[in-house]
Amino acid sequence: MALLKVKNMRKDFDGLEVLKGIDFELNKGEVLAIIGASGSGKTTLLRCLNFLETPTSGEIYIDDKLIYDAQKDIDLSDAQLREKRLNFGLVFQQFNLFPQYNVLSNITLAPSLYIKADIKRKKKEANLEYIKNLFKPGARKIFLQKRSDLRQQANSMHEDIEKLAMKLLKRVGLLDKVKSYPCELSGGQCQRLAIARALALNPKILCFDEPTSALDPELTGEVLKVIKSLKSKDSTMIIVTHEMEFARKVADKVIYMADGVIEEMGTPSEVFGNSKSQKTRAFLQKEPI
Amino acid sequence: MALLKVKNMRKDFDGLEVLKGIDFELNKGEVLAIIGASGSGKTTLLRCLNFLETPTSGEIYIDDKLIYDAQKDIDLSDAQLREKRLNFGLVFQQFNLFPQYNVLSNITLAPSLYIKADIKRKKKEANLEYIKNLFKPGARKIFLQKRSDLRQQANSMHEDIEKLAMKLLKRVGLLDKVKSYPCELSGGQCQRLAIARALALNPKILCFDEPTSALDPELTGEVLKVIKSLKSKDSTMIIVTHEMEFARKVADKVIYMADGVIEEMGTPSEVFGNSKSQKTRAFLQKEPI
Amino acid sequence: MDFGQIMLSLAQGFATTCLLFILTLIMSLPLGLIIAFCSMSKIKPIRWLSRTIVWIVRGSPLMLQIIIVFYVPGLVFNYPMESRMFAVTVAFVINYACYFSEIYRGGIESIPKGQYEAGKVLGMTSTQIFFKVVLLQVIKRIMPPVSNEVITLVKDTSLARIISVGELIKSSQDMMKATASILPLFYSGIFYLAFNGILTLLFNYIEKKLNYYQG
Amino acid sequence: MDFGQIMLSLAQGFATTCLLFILTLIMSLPLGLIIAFCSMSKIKPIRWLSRTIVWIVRGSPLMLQIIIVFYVPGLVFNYPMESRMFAVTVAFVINYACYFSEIYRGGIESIPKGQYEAGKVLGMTSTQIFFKVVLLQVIKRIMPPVSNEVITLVKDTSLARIISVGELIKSSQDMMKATASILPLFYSGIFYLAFNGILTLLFNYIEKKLNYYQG
Amino acid sequence: NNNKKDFEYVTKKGTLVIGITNFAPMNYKDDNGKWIGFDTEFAEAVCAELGLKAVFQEIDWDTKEVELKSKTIDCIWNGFTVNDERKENVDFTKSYMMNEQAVVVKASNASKYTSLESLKSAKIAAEGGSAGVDAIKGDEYLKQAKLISVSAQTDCLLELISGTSDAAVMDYVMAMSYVGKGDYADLVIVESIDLAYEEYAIGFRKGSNLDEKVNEVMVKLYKDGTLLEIAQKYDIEVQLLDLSK
Ligand SMILES: Nc1ncnc2c1ncn2[C@@H]1O[C@H](COP(=O)(O)OP(=O)(O)OP(=O)(O)O)[C@@H](O)[C@H]1O
Ligand SMILES: Nc1ncnc2c1ncn2[C@@H]1O[C@H](COP(=O)(O)OP(=O)(O)OP(=O)(O)O)[C@@H](O)[C@H]1O
Ligand SMILES: [Mg+2]
Ligand SMILES: [Mg+2]
Repeated sequence: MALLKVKNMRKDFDGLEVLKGIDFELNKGEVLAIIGASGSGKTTLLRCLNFLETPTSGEIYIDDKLIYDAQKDIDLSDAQLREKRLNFGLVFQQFNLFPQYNVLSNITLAPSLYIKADIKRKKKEANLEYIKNLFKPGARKIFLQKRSDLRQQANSMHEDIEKLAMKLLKRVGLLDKVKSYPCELSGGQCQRLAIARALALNPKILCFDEPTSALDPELTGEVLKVIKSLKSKDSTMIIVTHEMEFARKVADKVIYMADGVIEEMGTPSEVFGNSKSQKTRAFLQKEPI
Repeated sequence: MALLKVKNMRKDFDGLEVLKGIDFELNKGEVLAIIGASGSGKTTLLRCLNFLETPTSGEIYIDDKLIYDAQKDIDLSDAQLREKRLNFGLVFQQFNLFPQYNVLSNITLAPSLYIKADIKRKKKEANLEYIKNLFKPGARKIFLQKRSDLRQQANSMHEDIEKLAMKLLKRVGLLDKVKSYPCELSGGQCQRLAIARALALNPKILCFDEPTSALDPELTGEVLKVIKSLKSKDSTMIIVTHEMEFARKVADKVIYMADGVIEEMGTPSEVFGNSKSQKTRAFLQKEPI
Repeated sequence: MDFGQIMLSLAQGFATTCLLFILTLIMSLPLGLIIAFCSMSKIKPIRWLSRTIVWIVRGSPLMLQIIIVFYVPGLVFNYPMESRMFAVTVAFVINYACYFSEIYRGGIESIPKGQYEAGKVLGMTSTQIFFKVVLLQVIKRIMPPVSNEVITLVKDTSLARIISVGELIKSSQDMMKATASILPLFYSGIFYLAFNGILTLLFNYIEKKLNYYQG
Repeated sequence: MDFGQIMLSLAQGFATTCLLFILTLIMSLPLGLIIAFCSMSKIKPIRWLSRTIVWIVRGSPLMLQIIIVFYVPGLVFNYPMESRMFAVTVAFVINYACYFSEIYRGGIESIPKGQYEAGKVLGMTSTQIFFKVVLLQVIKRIMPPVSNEVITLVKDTSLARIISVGELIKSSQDMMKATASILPLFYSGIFYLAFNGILTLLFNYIEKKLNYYQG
Repeated sequence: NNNKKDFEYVTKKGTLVIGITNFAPMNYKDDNGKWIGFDTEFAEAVCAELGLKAVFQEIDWDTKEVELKSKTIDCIWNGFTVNDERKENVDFTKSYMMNEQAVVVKASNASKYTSLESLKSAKIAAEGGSAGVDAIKGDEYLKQAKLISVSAQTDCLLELISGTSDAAVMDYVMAMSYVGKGDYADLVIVESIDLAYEEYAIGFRKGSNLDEKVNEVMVKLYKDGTLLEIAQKYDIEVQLLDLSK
């Protein structure tokens, strides 16, 4: 059973066809590398998967369940879109860290906001319940108990989040920077923080859009090392990259995109060593491994 | 006979001793590489040689002629300083190109300004001469002849400068960028232009302050190649650099500076292969060759 | 007239000046935000209407606007302005709201799209993104132009005297007549300088506080 | 009074406005440069004196400055101002020169030291460095704030009516009294908008021209 | 005190700068924008006798004493009412015209404002620093009203028609020539109210020697009929005082 299935995804920008029907599958624990010339639509594909762009048509299945059909789901509400989006995580080329929060808060901000929203909703429910049962005996006691439970729950959830954040920071090697601000980090550290931030939401599939191309070559290594270390049977990743060597070593599956279509797809050795398409070979010759 | 001799050069910044007595000699056609940790005073030394800083004490000899004695020459006029400065050229780490001029004009600007100033001075002389001899027969004719000679001279000098600039641009591989502006060049092209600009004034000694450290590693190569190509029996160069490999291959003489003194000086094989000082060995171990 | 009396009279004028200053700020700062959102609205007519109004207000003298706001209700609608101070305040609020709106717009538009996208990808709602991610960054970026504008406001309050509101310059001119001396004018100059000096210090403090991070 | 007469009268006011505008620009732009150099002078007393003057002028209302410039010569020195227009022009020139000086100073100080050093190393004189290397870069950088200031100047000319100089707003107010109608005020608003519109186009053109290079 | 040499000062300049505000029938502009009016022609006649050029300068009436003192004008000659307070700052010539302060209201309010008492809680506009303001301050009812001080008498009329003031106190001479005409058709003078009787004169700097010279010329112009002729032209000959005594 494939974790992710993308069927016939298409995207036009005002008539410019950028994705011309993309189909692929990805199993749990696999790493997919997407390579291809500039302008071939790699970024657009990732953005469609993360609902930053609305595909013109196409379907997305997770665990064989259709979660998005571009034809039908045109008018999804913001809330519905947000929920679907949480299946995916995205690490940007330009990091897009929040400059006014320190390293720890960059990671905990989004999760804390959910906890707050969640607790708020539950409080409201408790209030309603209380009003409904206002005249039943013991209602007030139950209500107060519930409120205090919720408070405790919130506290422990916040603590958990913080613990998780610290664990992730350790994993990406930023434990000594917990209180620093993004402006005080090097490019490589910024990107590692961005990865930790995406991981904190525990997405089913984590996407990377050229995570090292805004970095000095010296800093590229440390980021690639972190990404490599993420590889495990539980984490599924899609990585758009120009680092061929890295793609070959780390990926389980490689897609070569050209002009909005998948020109070649297969294992690294199939694509790099033994490519069927003329186009792919030409591209790989130009790119230094 | 040494082309350049520096004797006991010292420099304080408000009590902070940055150069603590530097002595060295350099022969015509030699390349001197200066290496050393950050803050050891390499940049300060180059800036003192180019009179961008005033040394606290020290003497500079060119062809065994004392051209500058910090003790005596405190109140040099701008014009005198300028003349001494022209013995040296300096290529900056940050290029410092003139953004509003195109590639060609960046090179010809300074030389054209001299030509203009020079011609203006000569015209004034001619005028004075004319006034003195106003009543001698034929004075007017001589005067007019002189004026037209000067005009022609100016024209031909400007043409020469332009020819020289084109020759230099060819040498640094920028012939196709003659009309471009600095903002349209890559970092490596900028630095090559800066080198051409410095060469146009034909300095006796050309200094480089970490010419590649503002560049992406991919662009470093092209600039080092240009510098290497400049090496000839006529051109004398001082290069501050962190590129040990380059220093070893290109330099005739290497100085390792530490804390404002010359810790070690010798041929590349002496300094890199067989350093006497403990400090030097420690430094070289850290720097990857 | 002794020095005390002069100062007392100037202080009254200064009180009016301060009142106008505070009222204008309290109302134009939020109004400016509304206008800024209208100027960035996806609905074309709203966007163009709001931008045109801003262009007109910013393109014509505040003095003219004060006179128009004061006389139009009576002359055209036969519904005279009850209070001069009110008319002046309305004119000032409109004028400054338009200036602030452009500052806000510049600030909001200068925030990279990536900040919004990062928020979206992390599953935040638009409101959360605006208040938790973007707002503080905008505030930091607009502090310098806003403080400039506020200091200009202090000086512009003098325009209130055009429709005979007794602000600082008017009272110092009255004192000038009463004492037949130019000194009250200089005293009022000192009031302005002191006021602006304090504001400058205040804004420097705020800007410093916001400088805990860069970018 | 017919429309033609109103327009004629407004045109006269507009001529005064334009005259004040042009005189102020012609004189304050160079004067501002001198003040800027004084503010950056290596001689401390000059630097501080000039910065203090700039601070005072920028911290107090132009209206106050106009009144002071107009009355002080007669009241204090018994040497009365011959012409109101002259007094207004003096006040405007001083005020705007101070504003321009700060813009110039910001522009000059924003040029990286490396540009001067590159010039020096190439053996240029200080004068050559200033005129051939730095000046154009400064001009490019100060264009946006200068154009803002110039447009503010157009609107500030209305302050001349404070000492009864018949500029555009005064003549439109006179027309308003004569016709008991608010329309002349709107007409004068159109004059201002048109003037500022033209200036905006002009400045956009200049900024575009200067954009042939970046940085 | 160099005001004693004021006559020499203006003779040297050759001009007499006359501070005015724009109001009919004393000083106002004709359709070509040229200054006319009783005081305009009167001043021109006097200046002609003294060999001076009359220069009319519009001023903010509120600051007329400062203008005079700072020599940005040489006299105030614009239906300038004589009173004791002003005599402290200004040297007056002989009075040449009588005047009183009139109360002007909108016709629709005429039945509401019939007495001074009825104006007690109204908004009353008057030109800052004018005799009107003095009259308001000197009346037991009017001084309770809210005073709106504007910078020219014509502003009072504008205040009235735009409804931003309820009543205006201004020179009767002026009220007569505006009220009920053209754009100010629906304004009326409240005839049932009598405020103080007063007289117009010309104001010079304190201690000036100009007022005596001008006095001589005024008497001469009265005696040869010039003055009456001008007054008739502007329809205010009944207000003219007898200067021959
Ligand atoms: N918002 C947009 N509006 C219009 N066209 C767009 C938009 N975004 C992308 N495109 C176009 O879509 C095409 C594919 O862009 P995309 O960024 O997906 O390429 P890419 O493969 O990621 O290239 P690169 O390797 O340079 O990042 C390009 O031609 C681009 O100009
Ligand atoms: N203008 C200055 N005023 C005060 N101190 C200075 C100045 N310029 C340099 N220094 C100090 O002089 C010391 C040497 O600086 P210098 O730039 O010469 O070192 P460097 O060897 O070139 O280092 P790097 O490899 O980092 O370029 C440093 O401690 C620096 O802080
Ligand atoms: Mg891309
Ligand atoms: Mg250095």
